[in-house]
Amino acid sequence: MLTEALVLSAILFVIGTFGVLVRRNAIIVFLCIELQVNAVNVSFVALSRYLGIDGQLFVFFVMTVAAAENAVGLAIIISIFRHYQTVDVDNFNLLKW
Amino acid sequence: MTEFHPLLPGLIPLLPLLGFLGNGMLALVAGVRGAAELRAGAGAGKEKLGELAPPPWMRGLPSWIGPGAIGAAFLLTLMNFVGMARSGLEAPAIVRYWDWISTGGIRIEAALQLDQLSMIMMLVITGVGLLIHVFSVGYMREDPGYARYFAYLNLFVFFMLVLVMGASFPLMFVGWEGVGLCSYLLIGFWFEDREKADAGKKAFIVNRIGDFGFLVAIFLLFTSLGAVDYAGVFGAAPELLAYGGSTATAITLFLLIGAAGKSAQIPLYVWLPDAMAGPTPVSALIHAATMVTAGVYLVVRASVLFALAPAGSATVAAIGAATALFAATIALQQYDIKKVLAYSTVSQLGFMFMGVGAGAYVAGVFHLVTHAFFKGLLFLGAGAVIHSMHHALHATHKDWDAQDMRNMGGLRHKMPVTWVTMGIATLAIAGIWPFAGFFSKDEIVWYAGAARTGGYGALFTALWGVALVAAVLTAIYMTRLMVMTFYGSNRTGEREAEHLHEAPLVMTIPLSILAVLSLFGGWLNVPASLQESVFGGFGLLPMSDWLERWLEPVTELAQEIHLSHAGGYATASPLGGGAVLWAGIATGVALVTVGLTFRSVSKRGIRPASESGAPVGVVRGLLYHKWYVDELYDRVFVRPLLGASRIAWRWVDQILIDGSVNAVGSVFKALGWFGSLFQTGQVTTYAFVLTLGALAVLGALLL
Amino acid sequence: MTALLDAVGYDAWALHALVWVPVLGAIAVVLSSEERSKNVAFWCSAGVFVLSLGLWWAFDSAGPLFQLATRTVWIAPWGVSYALGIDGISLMMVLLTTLTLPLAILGSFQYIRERRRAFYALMLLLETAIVGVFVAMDLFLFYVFFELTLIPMYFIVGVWGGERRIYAAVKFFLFTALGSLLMLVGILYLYFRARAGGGAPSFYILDLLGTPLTIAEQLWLFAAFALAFAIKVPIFPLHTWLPDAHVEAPTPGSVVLAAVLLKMGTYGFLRFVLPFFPEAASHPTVVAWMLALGVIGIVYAAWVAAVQPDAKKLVAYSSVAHMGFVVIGTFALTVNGLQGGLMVMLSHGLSTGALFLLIGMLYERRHTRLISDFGGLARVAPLLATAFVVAALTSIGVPGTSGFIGEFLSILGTFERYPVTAVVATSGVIFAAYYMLPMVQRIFFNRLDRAENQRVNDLSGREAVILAPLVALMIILGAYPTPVLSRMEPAVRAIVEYVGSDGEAGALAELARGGAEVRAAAIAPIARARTP
Amino acid sequence: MPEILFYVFAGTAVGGAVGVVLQRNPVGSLLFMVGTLASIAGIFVLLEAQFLAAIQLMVYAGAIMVLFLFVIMLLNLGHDYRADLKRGLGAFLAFAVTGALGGLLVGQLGGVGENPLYEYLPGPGELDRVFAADGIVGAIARPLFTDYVVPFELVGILLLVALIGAVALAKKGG
Amino acid sequence: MTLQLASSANLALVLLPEIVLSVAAMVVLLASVRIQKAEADATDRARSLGGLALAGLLAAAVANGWLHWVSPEGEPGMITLDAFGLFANWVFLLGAALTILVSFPYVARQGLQPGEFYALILLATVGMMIMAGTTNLILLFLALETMSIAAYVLTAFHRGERKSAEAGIKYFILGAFSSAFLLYGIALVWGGAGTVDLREIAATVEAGAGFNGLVLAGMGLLGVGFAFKVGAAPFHMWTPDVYEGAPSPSTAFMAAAVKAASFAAFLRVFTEAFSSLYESWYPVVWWMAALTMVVANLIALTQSNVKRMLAYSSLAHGGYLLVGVASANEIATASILFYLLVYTIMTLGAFGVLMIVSEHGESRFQVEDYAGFGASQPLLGVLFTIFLLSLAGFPGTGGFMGKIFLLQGAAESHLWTLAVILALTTVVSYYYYLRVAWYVWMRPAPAGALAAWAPVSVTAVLMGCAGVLIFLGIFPSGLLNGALTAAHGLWLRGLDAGLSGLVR
Repeated sequence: MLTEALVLSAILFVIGTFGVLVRRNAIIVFLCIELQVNAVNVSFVALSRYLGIDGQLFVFFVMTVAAAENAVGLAIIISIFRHYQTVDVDNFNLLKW
Repeated sequence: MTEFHPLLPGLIPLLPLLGFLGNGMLALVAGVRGAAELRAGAGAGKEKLGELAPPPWMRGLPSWIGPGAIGAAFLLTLMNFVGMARSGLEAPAIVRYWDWISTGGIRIEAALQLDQLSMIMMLVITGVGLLIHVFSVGYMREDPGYARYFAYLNLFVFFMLVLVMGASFPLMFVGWEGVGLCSYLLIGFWFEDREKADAGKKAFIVNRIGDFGFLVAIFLLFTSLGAVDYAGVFGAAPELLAYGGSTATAITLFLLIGAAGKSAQIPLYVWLPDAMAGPTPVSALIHAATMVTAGVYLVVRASVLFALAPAGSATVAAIGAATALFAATIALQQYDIKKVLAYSTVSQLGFMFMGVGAGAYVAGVFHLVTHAFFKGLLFLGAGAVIHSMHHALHATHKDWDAQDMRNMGGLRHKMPVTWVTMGIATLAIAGIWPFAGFFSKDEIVWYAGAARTGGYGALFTALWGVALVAAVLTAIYMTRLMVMTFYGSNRTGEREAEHLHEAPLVMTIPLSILAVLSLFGGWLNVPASLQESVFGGFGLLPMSDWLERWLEPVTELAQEIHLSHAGGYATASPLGGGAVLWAGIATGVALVTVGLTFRSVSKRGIRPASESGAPVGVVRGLLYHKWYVDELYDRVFVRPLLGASRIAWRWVDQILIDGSVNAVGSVFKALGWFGSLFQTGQVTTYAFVLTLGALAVLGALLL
Repeated sequence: MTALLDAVGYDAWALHALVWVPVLGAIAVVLSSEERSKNVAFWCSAGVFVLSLGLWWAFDSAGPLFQLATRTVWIAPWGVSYALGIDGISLMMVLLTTLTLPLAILGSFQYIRERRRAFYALMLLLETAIVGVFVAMDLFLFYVFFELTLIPMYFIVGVWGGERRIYAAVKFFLFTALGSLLMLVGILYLYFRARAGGGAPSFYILDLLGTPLTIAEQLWLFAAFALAFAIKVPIFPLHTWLPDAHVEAPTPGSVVLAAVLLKMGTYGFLRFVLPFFPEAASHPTVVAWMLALGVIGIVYAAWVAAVQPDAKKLVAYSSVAHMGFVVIGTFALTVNGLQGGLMVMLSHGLSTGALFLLIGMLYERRHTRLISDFGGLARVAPLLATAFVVAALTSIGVPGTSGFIGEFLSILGTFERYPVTAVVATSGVIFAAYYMLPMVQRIFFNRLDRAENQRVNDLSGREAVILAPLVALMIILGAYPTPVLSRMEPAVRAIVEYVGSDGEAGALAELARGGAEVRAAAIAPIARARTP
Repeated sequence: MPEILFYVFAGTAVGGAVGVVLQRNPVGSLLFMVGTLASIAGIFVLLEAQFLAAIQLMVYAGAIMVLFLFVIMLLNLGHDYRADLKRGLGAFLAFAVTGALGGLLVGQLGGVGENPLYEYLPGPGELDRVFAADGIVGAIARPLFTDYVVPFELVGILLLVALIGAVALAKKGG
Repeated sequence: MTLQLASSANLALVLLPEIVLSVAAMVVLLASVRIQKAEADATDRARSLGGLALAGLLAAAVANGWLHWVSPEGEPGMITLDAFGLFANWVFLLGAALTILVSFPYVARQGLQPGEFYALILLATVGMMIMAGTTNLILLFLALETMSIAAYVLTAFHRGERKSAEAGIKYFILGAFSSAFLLYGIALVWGGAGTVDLREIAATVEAGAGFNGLVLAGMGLLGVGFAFKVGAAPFHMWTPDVYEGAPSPSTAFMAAAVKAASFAAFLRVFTEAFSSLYESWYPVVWWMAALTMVVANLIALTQSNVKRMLAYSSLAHGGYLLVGVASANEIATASILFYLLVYTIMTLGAFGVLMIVSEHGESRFQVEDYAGFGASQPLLGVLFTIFLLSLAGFPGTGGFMGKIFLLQGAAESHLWTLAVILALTTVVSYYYYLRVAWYVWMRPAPAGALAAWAPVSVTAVLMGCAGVLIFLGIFPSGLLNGALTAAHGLWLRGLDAGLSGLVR
């Protein structure tokens, strides 16, 4: 099941990546990043069956990081919404060139 | 015969140099004073231009320092001359002072060489120079730049002495360029006049073209012979240089370029007529008596080299002949008295070149010396005339040209001394027995016809013909000059004529001395054959072949080379007849020419310049416009050079080089701008590029 | 004199003092008042000049090649040492520098009216950097000084310059920096190759000499070094920064730029390019290119100079032409050629420095540099005119002036090996007259027909003091250059022999003769520092 | 059986993921995400990570997604954004690039099974042994406080940072 | 003193600087609450809290210094104690301290929350120090996230500024995105090598025991993550926007310390774990370095906003440092360390002046705003010029020595083309640095220009920075030796792992 899980993980990761590239809503973009992280988690868990319990610990840490990122990320999104009244990332182009 | 010990030879050039320094200081003081007054005047609204009259002491000091330094140098030269004459010097006496340029590769000493040739030159330079200095005291008396004038003139004599006394080619080159520089300064002496300043500049630049050749010749000498001093060069040349070889020919041809530049030979003669813009005594000293003969001196000095290069010698002669004829034709149609003399000088220098080119080095030097006498005299006389004319015109504020002969006429009554002395000089230059020019010119013409150097016999025969024609032309234009100036009725104007006067004593005395020299100067080198013939005045002429014998130590080697390779000279002219016969023919023809010209010019109704237009007729027009050579040069050299310079600046430098440099900058900025376009500010773009980068990285690693 | 120098232990401290006293001077200038700063700067630089005079006697042309040499560890981990020393070439360059700086500073008293302290501090820092360049015996140290000259010059041009000063300053800076940064890579390459050949890491010149390099490497390194120096010289077609920089720079800036800074390029060729890459430097193709560029520079720059409406620009282009003589003299690889090139450098420093000073003086009087705005000035300013004419004549190489010695020798040296090139180069004497005389005429001769020109003042006492030594030296060096030539000769000869032998060991020993004991003494601490 | 379940979960996970990306309504995306997370939790169970599966469901699918939802509601973004999903060239390029990336990764990961590394490693049996010794939670907890104490502490710092950050950014005023 | 690393008590000693800083951060937070209550003036608040933070940094510095005297023994755990880490710590501590020192007026004027601001800086520093000191990829990830999240917050910290928020979200989205790649990389490396310990990875890879495909893919993804963090092209695009939008002190901190930490981690991972794969990864880094130098310098040419120009400049310096990474030898490593320290000082110096010109706000960033600055503030003008010259890598400054050192590293690995690119792009960079200098000195100030306000403390700090730069430009030996020793430590461990053959 290892290969299958890793392939699944890759597919999920790629889908997440694709989502980041095609979505405009910052929250959904962020959600897609979460998808990527979860895809990696699948890899960790799958590998941990062969390489030891460490993988599960990694997933544990990753989840924490994800949670922390979420907190800050959503705070930033709220903060920017205050300025722009939108979360469409294509509108955030005051800074360029 | 005692050994020759040069007597303070260093002092001979040093004295004029000191004179230059003294007069230079005075000139600067005068200049500063004048400038202060000028500024004060400008402030007060008086826009008066020109240097202001200096105080008396500022006139008195230069009058003594200038001629005094030259006089002392002349005396010293005379003493050395006496010493040398009494010693029977064979090898040159070389006095070394210091290492001038001394590197590992070359060693050039600051050394003076006294030998028979330099002695003759020194005598001419200091002697004629002294006379002209004295003359200048009168001539330049009223000029505000009096001290400056004498400073330049002294400096010129210094450099001229270095030129002839230097013991090596580089040292000669110092004098060579130095006299060019002084010539530049003196031609442009009245620098406020744009044309005069231009003339000085032209002289300098054309001279520099010649100097270019001289320099290359020095380099060639150094690389082929390993030496640049006379002793070394002439010692090594016969052994190291093949007779008629390409090296020898190249050296001589490059030397010729130098000589042609300085001695105003085709094609570099154009500066000399313009050089008449300078004060007339300057023309007499520099552009007649001394500097312009430096080319002849150079050829004689390098006679060994020229003897080794028959082609070079033949070229010298050919150019000389061409110049002699060409300049003489132009002189026929000039109205400016100094212009006539200038072209005459060019022509006479052509004669000298013809002589030295034909291997008759002594004849060349001989003509050089006599020419210094009579041409110096002619110029000084012209100066006296101009001086007088100028005063006359100035007195009535008439804006006529003081140098145009059409404005003169009948001056013999007003200026008898000038008339007589100039008459003597005219006869001398026309080649009429027993005046100085007869002997020297005749010798040259004879040798031109007799030379057969290195298979160039036919060429020399042709040159001989040219020389004869040029000699006839000489008589014509000189007679024309005399007639237009001194004969007929005065055309200056009635009121003006009253102000015409003879020159003061300080000017007429030098004229007289030079007249005497023009009369008897020919005795220096009366050929033995002539001495014994009817021309010898029944044995009255002294000093048979004196110059020939005097210069023998210098020219001996060249003559040997010449004789051993080319054989002797022909004893008969190309048309048959010996030297004496042709001397007779020449003087006869000259006399007849003078007479005919006198009559024809006298009859011609001459109108003042303002009333006469340009000469009519193709030939006259062509001659009047000097064959349009200046215009030709302007079209062929000057304008293209300026055009090329402008193209180099505007197109190559500003557009091509600078443009490409700036373009590089712009391209970089444009690239940066282009790059910044990707920086859209869109997060998705960034993420996309990031992903693309990740793909590229993975692709590079995994594929 | 020698006894006096010995008594004060001159040899031991002279070079250090020459390099660092100006820095102290700069500090003093910054601390002084705006008014007095110029005097402080002048006296400091004059003091340095007096100090440097001792070198003339301290240097023994019969002694070892490099003299007064000292060497201490500077950056131990890289084997960089603070090594100073002079040979005859450096000696002359140092003297030229120390002479030029006080004169340039003195010449700036009128011109510089704002931010004087900064200006004079920069001038003194510039002096340090330039002297440093000429006495550095360590490649790294040299590079540092070489680059350091840029900063003061950048600000001198950019802050106190003319209208297009910023453009000129930036162009100057970028152009020269481009070359020197590539040279830096070359320096490091050389350093690594020398180290790869065994031995402690070192940038010491004598250590780097004789580094075995393939011909390809030599050519590449030659290109890297030559580009840097060629830009500095500048060699056609890399000269385009020079007219702009010269014209826009304030007078003292132009003077230093022309008189000394350009020499750093030619000095670099002599000191580094030729000895380090002898095979490349004598490679026929390289020589052909360098000679061709030198000759093109001589003729081309003369032509361009001739049509300049701006007097300063004209003189600037004339510098390019002069440097062409140095280039051909250098790459002819003959003793005469090198000596001539060096003499041209010295003479150019004197004459062009004087010309820039004079044009600056004219500018102060008339606030224009357009030749056509002048005319007849010889009437109102005879002393100025005299000085100008002498400088101009030196510049065009009239015999009797130092200019002639240089041009004569450099062309002669070239002629010995490359006659055709030399003949073309000789035409430069014609073109020199072609551009210089018309300018002289149009400024000083012709009619004094403008009211504003009639009010022009002649030289003041201060200006006369500035010009007098320059004019005197032009004449003295023209009449008696031998003391200078003989001091430079051992160095020149060593270079010629070394390069001529393609870097043969015997010649190397000769070249390194002076440094041997210095090296032995200094290498121990470096080696110690290297091994932990 | 586990294989079938795996494929089922994998299918729902991928389907959910696709839904997340393609669903234009944010709330819809979020719900798809919850589905995906749940499927992943299922896969965790199949891969012997029961504890993580639980956490995944509770913390991730539960708490974090609620946080997202909360923010979406707070910002009143719960309606359909037509333009949210990019189309056209950009989307195509994104698809191509991510597709290629996926292809590369899948190509590498597909060969994992034959890797000798995994032959000498303990394999699935190892986890069973650990679980037997410490229990499912203990197996994770023990190393967490021994070998991984530094990361664990650092996570504390991390959370503190996040806390400070979130407060500093999201609080009103200032 | 000898430390047994096996003992957990000793582990706390090894982590002493980090612990001290964490505690300091919490103290700052608590103090901020008290001070807020006391309703002190904004400047005083910023000063006192910043002072506290500085005290914490000082204490951490003492601890770090003390660690230099300690020699570890036994098998280290996830945290290693080596000269490399300690040297890097100095850079971070210095970066943080300088950031705080130049930020007082800004924080006070812009009404930022000083307690949170300084605490975040300290905590980010903790993350950095662990990044540089860890040999475990997971811990590395956590530390990196700690630092990054703090950085996201610091970027978006200026709540009143639209740009700050925008920069925050850009940074956050892209940062998280790249973290996902990094994390995936860790997973794959772990999958391929069976371990996340750098030395064990190295040993496995060297032995050929792992699964190379996975390791390679993982390494690539790790590389992407690090490249993003260090701002290597083409992963750099966030940098200018974020640096421009972030509050200036945050920008300075990110440009200096965050970048330094990323490089330290990058270096450690790629030299310790992947040296034997050098042949595989060096072309990638080579191209990233070349691309970064070229792109960053070229785009910087067109910038008229000085802050944004400094962002591109920072990218360009990243490119130079990547040359060191690509060289991957002891000298190159030492040069990176040296350069990072110098770079931190000069960047912070430049930002310090920038903040003064922009009046401690987010305005007056245009290069035109610098016209006449030298005339009105000669001292600051000189200091700014020194910073610019150092950034440009001019002799006499530390920047020059750093660049030379980098070039030496490149030379050691025969990366001559890269060295030439470095030299040429440096010339390009001269233009934009000089442009600022010419506005400062050569353009008159426009009428009505405000006099910049420079607190004495900031001026003193900047003077110190400039002094250090000049000192390092003249006497770099001490620091060079330190850097060499530090690099030697890192490489020695590589040698221990049996990788001697790869140290070329």
